[in-house]
Order: sequence, then structure tokens, then C-alpha cells
Amino acid sequence: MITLSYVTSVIIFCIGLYTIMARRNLFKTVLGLALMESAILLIIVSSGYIPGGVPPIEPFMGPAVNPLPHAFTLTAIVIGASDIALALAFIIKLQRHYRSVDLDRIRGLRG
Amino acid sequence: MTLVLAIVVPLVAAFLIPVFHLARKTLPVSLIGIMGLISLSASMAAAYAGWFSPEVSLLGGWAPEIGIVLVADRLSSAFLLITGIGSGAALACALEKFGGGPWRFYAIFFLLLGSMNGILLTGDLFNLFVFYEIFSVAAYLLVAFSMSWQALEAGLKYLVLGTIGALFILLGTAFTFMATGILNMALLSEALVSVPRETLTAISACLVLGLTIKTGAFPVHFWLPDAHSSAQTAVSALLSGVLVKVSIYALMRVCFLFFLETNGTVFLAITVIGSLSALGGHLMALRQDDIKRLLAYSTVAQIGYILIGVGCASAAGAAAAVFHSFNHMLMKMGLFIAAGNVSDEKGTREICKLTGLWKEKPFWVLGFTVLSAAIVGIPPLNGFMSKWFIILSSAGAGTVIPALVIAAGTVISAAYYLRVLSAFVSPGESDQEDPFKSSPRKVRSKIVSLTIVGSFAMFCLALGIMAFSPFSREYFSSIGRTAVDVGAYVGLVTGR
Amino acid sequence: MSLSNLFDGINAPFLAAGLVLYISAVISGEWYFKAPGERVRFRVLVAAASAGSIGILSSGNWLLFVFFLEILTLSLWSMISMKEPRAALVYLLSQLAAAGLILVGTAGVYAHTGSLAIGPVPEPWRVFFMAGFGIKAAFPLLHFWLPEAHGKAPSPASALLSGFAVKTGILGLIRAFPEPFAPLVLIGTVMAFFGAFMAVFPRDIKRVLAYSTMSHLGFMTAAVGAGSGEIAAAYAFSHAMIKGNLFISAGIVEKTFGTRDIFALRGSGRLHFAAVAALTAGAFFAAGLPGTASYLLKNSVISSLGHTAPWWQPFMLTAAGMMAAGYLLNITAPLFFRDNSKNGTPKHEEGGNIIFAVLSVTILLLVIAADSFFPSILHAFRVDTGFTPASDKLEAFIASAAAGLIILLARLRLKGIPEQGLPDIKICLSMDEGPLYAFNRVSGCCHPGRLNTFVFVALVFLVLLMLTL
Amino acid sequence: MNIRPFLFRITALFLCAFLGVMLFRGIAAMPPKESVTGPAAHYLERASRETGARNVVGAILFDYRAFDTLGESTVIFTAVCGISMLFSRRKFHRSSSGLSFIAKRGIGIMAPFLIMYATVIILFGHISPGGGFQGGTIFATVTVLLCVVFGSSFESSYFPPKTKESLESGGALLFCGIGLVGLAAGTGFLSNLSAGFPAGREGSLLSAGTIPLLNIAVGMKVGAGLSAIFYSMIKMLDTTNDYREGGPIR
Amino acid sequence: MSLAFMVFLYLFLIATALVISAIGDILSAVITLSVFGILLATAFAILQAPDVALTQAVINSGIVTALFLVAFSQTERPPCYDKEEEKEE
Repeated sequence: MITLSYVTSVIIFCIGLYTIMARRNLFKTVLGLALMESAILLIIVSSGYIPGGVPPIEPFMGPAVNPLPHAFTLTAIVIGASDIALALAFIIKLQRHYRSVDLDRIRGLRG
Repeated sequence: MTLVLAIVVPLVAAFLIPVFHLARKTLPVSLIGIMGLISLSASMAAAYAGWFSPEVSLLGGWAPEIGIVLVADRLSSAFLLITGIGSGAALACALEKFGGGPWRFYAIFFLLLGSMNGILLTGDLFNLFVFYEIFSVAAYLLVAFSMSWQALEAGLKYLVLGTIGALFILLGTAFTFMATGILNMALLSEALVSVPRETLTAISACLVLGLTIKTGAFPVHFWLPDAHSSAQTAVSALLSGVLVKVSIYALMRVCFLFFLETNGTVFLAITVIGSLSALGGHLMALRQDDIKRLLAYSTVAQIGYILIGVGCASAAGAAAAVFHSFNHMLMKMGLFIAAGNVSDEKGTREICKLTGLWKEKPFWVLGFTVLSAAIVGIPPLNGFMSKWFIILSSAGAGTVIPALVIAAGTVISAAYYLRVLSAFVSPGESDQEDPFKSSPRKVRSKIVSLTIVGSFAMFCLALGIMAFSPFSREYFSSIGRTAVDVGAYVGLVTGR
Repeated sequence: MSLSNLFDGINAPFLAAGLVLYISAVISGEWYFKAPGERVRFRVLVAAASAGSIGILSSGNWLLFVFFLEILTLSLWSMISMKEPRAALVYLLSQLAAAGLILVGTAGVYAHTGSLAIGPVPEPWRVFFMAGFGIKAAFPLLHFWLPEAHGKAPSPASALLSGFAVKTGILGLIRAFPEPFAPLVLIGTVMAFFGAFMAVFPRDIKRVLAYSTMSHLGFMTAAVGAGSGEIAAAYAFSHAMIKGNLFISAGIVEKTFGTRDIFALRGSGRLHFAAVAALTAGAFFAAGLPGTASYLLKNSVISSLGHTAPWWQPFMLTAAGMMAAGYLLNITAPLFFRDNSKNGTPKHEEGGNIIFAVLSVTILLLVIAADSFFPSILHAFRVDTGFTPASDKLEAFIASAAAGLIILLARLRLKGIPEQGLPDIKICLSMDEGPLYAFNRVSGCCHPGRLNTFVFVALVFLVLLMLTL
Repeated sequence: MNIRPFLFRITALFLCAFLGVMLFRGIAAMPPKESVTGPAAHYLERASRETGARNVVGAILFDYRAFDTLGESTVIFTAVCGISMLFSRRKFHRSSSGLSFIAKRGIGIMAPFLIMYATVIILFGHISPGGGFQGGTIFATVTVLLCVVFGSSFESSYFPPKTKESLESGGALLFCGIGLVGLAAGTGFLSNLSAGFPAGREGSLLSAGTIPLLNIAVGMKVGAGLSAIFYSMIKMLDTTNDYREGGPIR
Repeated sequence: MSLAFMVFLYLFLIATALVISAIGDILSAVITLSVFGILLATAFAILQAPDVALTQAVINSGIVTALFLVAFSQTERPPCYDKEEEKEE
């Protein structure tokens, strides 16, 4: 069951990376970033899973799941959110100047 | 105790600035100056503690396996010194240029300072990722601070590439955690030996890519010229001089601790990346006509030199890398401050238009000449000595091509720096007296920036001469030894 | 940096040459530069250059050798840039490349033997030393900077350049290859002949002298290759004197007549003999006629080749020696031909006080004369000055006939060669033409500015990392 | 010549697939874990005794690795400071657009319960799943809701930007203050029970030393921060709606 | 939890990811992103990680989607008022 979640997270990671490279819209780039971010979250959480585990709240009713990945995932989610928020802010300001979010037109700095 | 203060004091200063802003509209320059001094003295205290008696401070009182550990040994104290001097100079320039007005700039600056000290002192891999994230977000915002469309575009590209780098570092950290269950860097360096081969390739590939994107080495350097050339003067000086060095420290610390025994080809890859960056940076700088972009590409090349030093995986190599990053900080910050002031004064950044400066601003041009002679590697100055140490270590490690690349780099950098200098010295059209342009707009001369550039130039000369004395060479080789000696680091952290 | 080895056998001639040359250069500088600012700048630069040379001669290890070498290069670069910035840039870049190569070689020596001391270079790192000192001593394919720098520099500076700067390459070669080394002899002979051959064509006196320096350097390299470092050092000493005198006197001719083109100076010797006297005297001593020091030295170099060398090497060296007489005749004879009054009266360009020029030239001439007429000086440098044995006389005669034939043929066939003779490598660093412009257009695509191409390159880099790590 | 983008995409796809295969091989090579090993085992056994918290994840976040959480909330502080810097120069138009009356009345009723739900999540962070981050974000969603439904001027009258700024820096300073208390007590930065904080009765509201305090601090920071981000972005949007309807209200 | 439900959940996750990357209209891609976030939250719940599920649900499906929508509406709007605003600055 866990290898299944690893497979899906790797696939989603690759989909995210592909969206960043293949799409010309800036929003798609940020969406790709969000996808890659979520894939890594899935990898970390499913790495701490114990078959037949119990959530790590104190009165364990069985073999508790590894709590450390949960702490990292919490941090990673919030970091990803602040990254995406910043990226969106940049996109809004940049759209003011370029009047478009097409990557082929946002090529002012070259050479 | 002093290690935690080096991180917490700048953060508290950053949190206090909005509160002060609520009290008064524009913050007094002296207030920010005092805060700057306090946080710099905190980081210098940490550097002092780390230099003479390598120190470990357990956060929250937990043992290294359980909680987070802050470690200060000679390598991190050397880089603390670099960031301290660099950010102090950048803060002084920013204060002189902006005054107290943009208080958010200073809040982000102090956050950057705190996160830099965090990266340099942390002994925990995930904590390194978190501080790296604060460091990068603050860097994106400082790049975009001037709000011009170039700065915003450079900020966005830096953000997207930086976030992809951070994601790969997070992926590498996730893999190491899955393989070993530990996150303390010292314990990891022991546990990584038993990790299977494929996982080790995945870990090393992800970490090396993430850190290389952050340092701006050649294949993934695209954000660096845009960011460094479109940022403000003080910010681009800070970016080139200090921020790059912190990423290089992270690369050194991770590679020396994890991959020294387990995966030797990482250092070969770093040498190849270094040589590529050196050549690519110099060649691309040769074709630039915007002075700040030229200096930015020259930074890419100098990063290549440092990476060649790191790639030798030897004590001499690490010492040469640290010495060159210190020299490069001095040289590049002076160059950026001088170039920034000169181009602001003339209103343009085209090299061919920055003429007639020898008469108008002789001291700036003199400082620029000495520093560019230093960065090219002309003998009496320190650039020559650090270049020599890197060539020595790369020949010692048996690789000849990087040494030849550095020799070729000297020639190419001499070519493009001379093009800039000949433009500066050539008699500009402004010689014939233009009644309207020069008289009314008497820009108040930048005393602080001029003293900084002058003192950096003097420092370069002194270091160049001092590097001959065995006394200073002993210092730098001790840094190299501590960087490479993984056993001592692990013993220090775990107290065995 | 012990001063003890400042006066050992090899360094003495260089030291003597440097001493005399710097004195005469400073004196001629007083006369050559009109503006007081330029004069002060020239004095400071000569002081820096002499400090560099002293450092080079007395440095104990290769690092200091390169350290002072670059200081010497810097001061000579700024001297040349006083008159011709572009040639100075070419000179600086080539010398920096040479210093870089030697630095790499030194690092290799340190890695190989663990010490930086100057001494024979172990096998794998010789190619760096040869390449580095090759650029310094203008080996055939690495000589592109020599005609540019020597031809266009102010004459006191080019006197220093030809006199001492190029000789540091020879000094390095002597230090690095004390025992006989066959490729050096080959390069030396080729260089001697190539220099002499190229010296025949240019119409500019200084370019002729520059190429003649190259051919004399060929002789010295051959001597070093043959293992006799002392002869090369002695040769360097006498050549420094001769070349210093020739360049300064060429400067006098240029100052008085305003041009260096031998066609324009036709017959000017009749009008103003004093200006041309130094040049003719220098040419006489440089021509290597029997009895003068350069003849003795040329023969000692050829005899030092010994019997192992293939037959054509001594032949080419003697031919080159003879051609020296030829091209020097080229630049001095027309001065005394019947003037067809094309160029009118000589235009007196008022330089500084002419006394200084005369003084510097006389010093040099005195030393050359002493050097030629009292061979005992050469004995001090352990040079065997016996005349060439009879059997070689025939060979010498054939060589001189061949040389005369080549000069005659060249003079007739290639009459219309433009001013700078065969096209040298024209390096120009302006962005609008030349190699830099082509490179600029090609490398435009290296930073396309599109975000997804950056990510694509990062991914390719990651896949490569995955494969190799 | 449209062959280039197609070729570009195919190679990108192929490289991503190859990267995925290499990553999966890296993961598959690891031996599957049956039980929790390393420091996590220590956390599971002794978390309630050493920190007094029932929720082990909360204990890790706010006690064992509290420095990470400090770093984490500083990331949000930087993002907020930066975004308001990016949008600071735009002149501030007070605008009062809003949805229909039914939506306003419905949300008016729900809003207090949402805020109470957010405070419950924050305060019970060390007992049940939840904590500073989740509670703060729920609070931010409430402000977003108010912005959308009642218009940004209504929301800014209830939560003016000045208080958001002070709330945010206040939370950050509270966090560092608690840490410095631990440092003053001599047992290291951000130390909990060993620095003399009362462990309190297991499972009760006021137990587990500093963890609830840190939860509140982070909740203030995250809540105020994210709503400040949303507010600085949305205030530009409002100007456009009014512009069309009848001119902006200056 | 039965394996079938997990397989269905992961397939649906991959499907939404493909929709996000493939679809042309940004608005529907953002909506799909919030659906993706909710599915991921359920996956975390199944993997016995309640904290993470709550955070993921609130942050990635809540605030991030809201920010996306705001940013999207800022850029889509024909900035007719821009000229008037440009001169104000």
C-alpha cells in the first residue's frame, strides 16, 4: 500500500515538473510548483506510515504512526503556501508591466 | 549560549521594527544602526566562540539525537566573519542611500541576517532547509525591492528557480530521513554509510542540484545575472558578496559531512561544475555591455573558482575555497558599490557611456581599478594568492583542467575588466563644461560608500602581502582541516 | 628570496644587461617624452620594472618568479599603453596567459616534488613550462604579441622590452631545462630562421628590429636546448646591449624625421648624419660580422649544438646569422642612397633635450664595443671564442650564399607588401568587429530569458547528475 | 516553425519520466520499516512525560524541535512583510462592495462560530490534533470570508491593518520571549518543563508548559499574517468592481 | 482501510493532477487544485496523520486557492483603470 503512495507521489512530482517546463502561462508554473510541493508532502507522510498504525495522540490504541514526518509536513505545507503566495504577488506586479502572463513575452532580461 | 543569540537577536530586531514603525512614521537612522551593530556583535561573538573553542549548544536542552543542535567550528566561524563584514558594509550603504524611510526593507534585511547566521550555525538538516527558506524568501524580496519591472522579473525568476532548488533539497532531506530516520547532520554522516547505492545516488543528486541552483553555478546560473544586476546597489553588493557565500557554505558542509566517504564522485561533479562556471561566467561577462551584468557574470565565474577549490575534497582545497570566498566578498562588494554609485551618478549602466569619470570621480575610479586588479589576480593583491592556492590544491588533487581553466579565466577577466577601466579613464563628452547638467544637481557625495570601497581596497592589498606569511597560511589551513575532518565534527556534536 | 643566488653564473649577465639597459632607458626617456607628466610616469614605471626584474633574478622559488614576472609585465604594459593602448592590451593578455601557464606548472611541480624551489622540472609538467616561457620568449606560433608590442611601443620601452623582458623567458628556460632537451633546439632553430625571414619584409624599422629580436631569441633557445645555459646568458647580455641601442637610435630617427618607414627615409642619412649615426653603428655591431661579439656568440651557439644535431640545424642557424646582416643592411643602406628629394627637408620634431638621447646611445655603444674588442669579457662568461674550424668554413660559405639568395629573392618578389608585412593576428577587443563581435553574436542565445528553458536546463543537469553520481 | 515546442515537450516528458524512475528506484531500494526507529521512538514513548502534551506531533513541533517552528513562522512573517511591501505603494481605496443580502446575513450568523472554532483548534493544540498553524489559518479564512462577502472596507473596520501588523509582530515577539525565558533559566533556548514551566494536569487545557503559549503565539502570527496577505492583494481587486458600478468612493 | 479505496483515491489524485497540468483555462485549473488538495487531505487522514490532514485541507485548499483566485482576477481584468492609477503614483 505504501509503495502505491510512493508511486503516485513520484508521478505527481513529475507532472508538476512537466507543467513548469511545458506550459507558457505563469500561473501554470505556480500550479506546477504547488503540485511538486504536494507530492513531496505525500512522500514524507507515507514514509512514516506503519501498517495498522494509530494516529500519534497520546492514549495510543495500537502501534502509533511515526510522528516526526507529520511535524516536517506541517512545516513544509506552510513554507509551500508562503512561497506560492509570494509567487502570485510577483505575478500580479509583473502583469502590470507586461500586460500578459505569457512566458514568451516575459523575456525582458536577456543576454 | 552565544550561538543562539547570533540567530535570535537579528530576528527579534526584525520583529521589533514594525512595532517601532507603529510608534513613528519613519524610523531614525540611528535606531536601525544600533540594531545592526547589536546583531553584528552577536554574530561576531558566535564566530569568536566557534574559532577558539568549537562549541555546541543544545536547543531546548534536548540531546543531539532528540532535539536541534547548533554547532560552531572554524569553518562556520570563518563564514560568520565573511557574512558579518559583508552585511555590515551593505547595511551602512543602504542606510546612507535610503535613510530610515523604507522600514520594511530593514525588517527583511534583519530577517536575512538572522537566517544567514541560522544556516551557518545549524547542525540539523531540516533546520538547514527551514533557514534556507527564510534566507531565499528574504533574498527574493530584496531583489524585488526597487519595484522596477526588471527587478520584479528578476525576482520572479529567482523565486521560481530558488523554490525548485528548495524542493529538491527537501526531497533530498526526505530521502535521507526515510533511509536513516535521523536528521542530525553529524549522526547522519555515520548512518549514511549503510544506505543502499540507488538511494545514495538519489540523495546526492537532489542535494547537489538544490544547492548548486542556490549558489548559481553555471548550468543553473540563469537567475544570478538578472537578480544581481537589477537589484539596488547595496542589495546587489549584499547578494554577490554574502548571499552566495552562505550557499557555498551549505554546499561545503553537506558535501563534506555526507559524501566524503560514501560517494566520491560528488566532488568530481563539483569540480566539473566549477570549471564550467569559471569558463562560462568569464565568457558571458566578456560580451556584456551593462556594467552590473558584467560584474554579476564575473561572480558566476568566481563561484566556479570556489567550487573548484571545494571539489578537490582536500584540506588544502577547502582552505583555498574559504580564502577565495573571503577575498571575493571584499572585491565584489567594493566593485558593486563603486559601479552602482558611478552608474547612478551618470544615470546609465552602459559601459561605453560611463566615460570621463577619471576627472569627475577619481577616488571611485581608483578604488574600482585596485579592486578589479585584485579580482583579475594581479600579483601584489590578494586575488593572485587565492587563485594560486586554488591552482595548487587542484593540481594536488591531480586534476589539471581546472587549473588551466583558472589560468584562461585570468586572461579573459583581464580583457573585460580592462574594457571597463579604459571606458572609465577615457575623456568623456562631459569634459566640455555643460552649464545645466553639472551645477544644479550636486548629489551629496557618498562618504560612507567611498570609505567602504577604500577600506576594502586597502584590505585586499594587506591580505595580498599577508598571505605570504606562514602565520596567516596556518590560519587558513586550520579552517581547511576542520572542514574536511568529519570525525572531529561528529565527536564535537555527540560529545564522544 | 635569498640574495645569495643573485650573483651565480647564470644571473650575472642578466643582471649586468638589466643594469645598463635601465640606466640608458631612463636617460632616453627624459628625451623621448615631451610632456612632464609623461616623463614622471615613465620614471615611475621604469622603477617598478627594475624592482620586478631584481625580484625575478633573486627569487628562490617559482611562485616568487611568477610574482615578480607579473609585476614586470604590468609596468611594461602601462609603458606601452602610453602610446598604443591596443598593442599594450595584446601584450598584457599574452603575458598573463604565460604567467597563468607557469603558475599551473609550478603547482604541478609542487604536487610532484613537494617543493617550489627553482630547478629542473619533472617530466609531466614540462609542457606547461615550455608553453609559458614559450609565450614569454616568443616561440614561433606564440609570437603574435612581439611585433605589435615592440613595434608600436615608445622606443625606450621597446628597448626594455627587447632587452630584458623577453630575456626573462630565456632565464626561465635555463632554470627549468638545465640538461640538454632536443625539442628546444628544434624550436630555437626554426624560430631563428622564421624571425630572420620575417624581418626582411616590413618597411617599418621597429618591426624589423622586433623580428630580429625573435631570431636572436631563437639562437638563445637553441643554446639552452643544447644544454649550454652560460652561452645563452652571455648571448642574452650582448643582444640586450645591441637591441637596446638599435631601438633607442630608431627612436632618434623617428623623432627627427617623423616617420619610421624606410622608403620615406630614403637618403635622409645624407641630410642629417648625426641622427642616423647611432643606428648605423648599432647595425654594424648587430650584423654579426667576424670579429664582433655577436659573431663569436653565434658560432659558439652553433658549435655547442655538437655533432648529435641533424645537419640542417647548424645550417639554418648560420643562414639566420647571415640574414641578420641582410635585413640590417635593408634598413640602414637606403638612408645613404642618392636622395630623389621626395620627402623634402627632415622635419625636426622637438623632443626633450637631445643630450640625453646621445648619452644613452653612447653608453650602449661603449659597452658593445668593449664587448666585441675585448673577448676576455666573454671568457668571464665561459664562452669559447675560438674561430670556427676549417671544415665548417665551407658550410658557413654555403649558408651565407643561401641567405643572400633568400634576401634577394624576397626583396624582388614581395615588393608591394603593405606596411605591416605578413598579416599578423589582429586582435581587437572592440565589440563591433573582429572575433569578439562574432563571439557576441553566437553567444546571444546563452541566456534566452525564458523561465521554462531555465528549468529544462536544470532538469537536464539533474538527469546527468543522476547518471554520474 | 512549430516543430521546436513539440520536440521540447517530448524531451521534457522523457526526462521527467527518467527522473521519476530514478527517484522511485531510490525509494524502492530502501528496506520497508515495520516499527518506528530512531528519535521518533523516543518521542512516542516519553513525549507525554517530558512535555506533558497528549498530541505527540504538537509536542515535537513546539518543544523538541521548537526552533524549526520559530524558523517556520519567520518564513510567514517574511512573506507577509514582503507582500505588503510589494503592494504598499498602491493608494488605499476604501470600498464597500459585497454579495447579496442573503449571503451577508448567512455569513453574519456563521462568522462567530468559525472564529470560536479557530480558537478551539489553537487552544487544544496540545491535546487533540490541531495547533497554532491550523487555528491561525482558519482565522485567516474567516477574515477572507468577511472580505469577500462584506467587502474589504467592512473587514478592515473590524480588523484594521494596524492591529494585524501589531498582532503579527506581537506573536513573534511572544514566541521569542518564551524562548529567551528558557535561555535565562539556563537550560537552552525554548526549553519547556526543564525551564520551570508548570506541566499541569495531563490532558487539561492549561497543561504541557509552554506548548499552549507557543500555540497561541503562532496562531496570532499565522492568522494575522495570512489575512494581511489576502487583504493587501484583495484591496486592489475591490477598486475595479466599484469603478464599473459607479465610480470608486474616494 | 481497504486497498481498493486507496487505489481509487490515488488514481483520482493522479487524474486531478493531469487535469491541472493539461487544462487550458486557469480558473478551472485552480478549482481542480483545491479538489486535489481535499483528496490529498483524505489521503493523509487514511495514513493516520490527522494534524497534517487538517492543515492541508485548510491551507492548500483554503487560503492558497483563495490567493490563486484573487491573483487570477487581478490579471484577467482588462486593467482599464490602470492609466488613471499610473498617473497617481
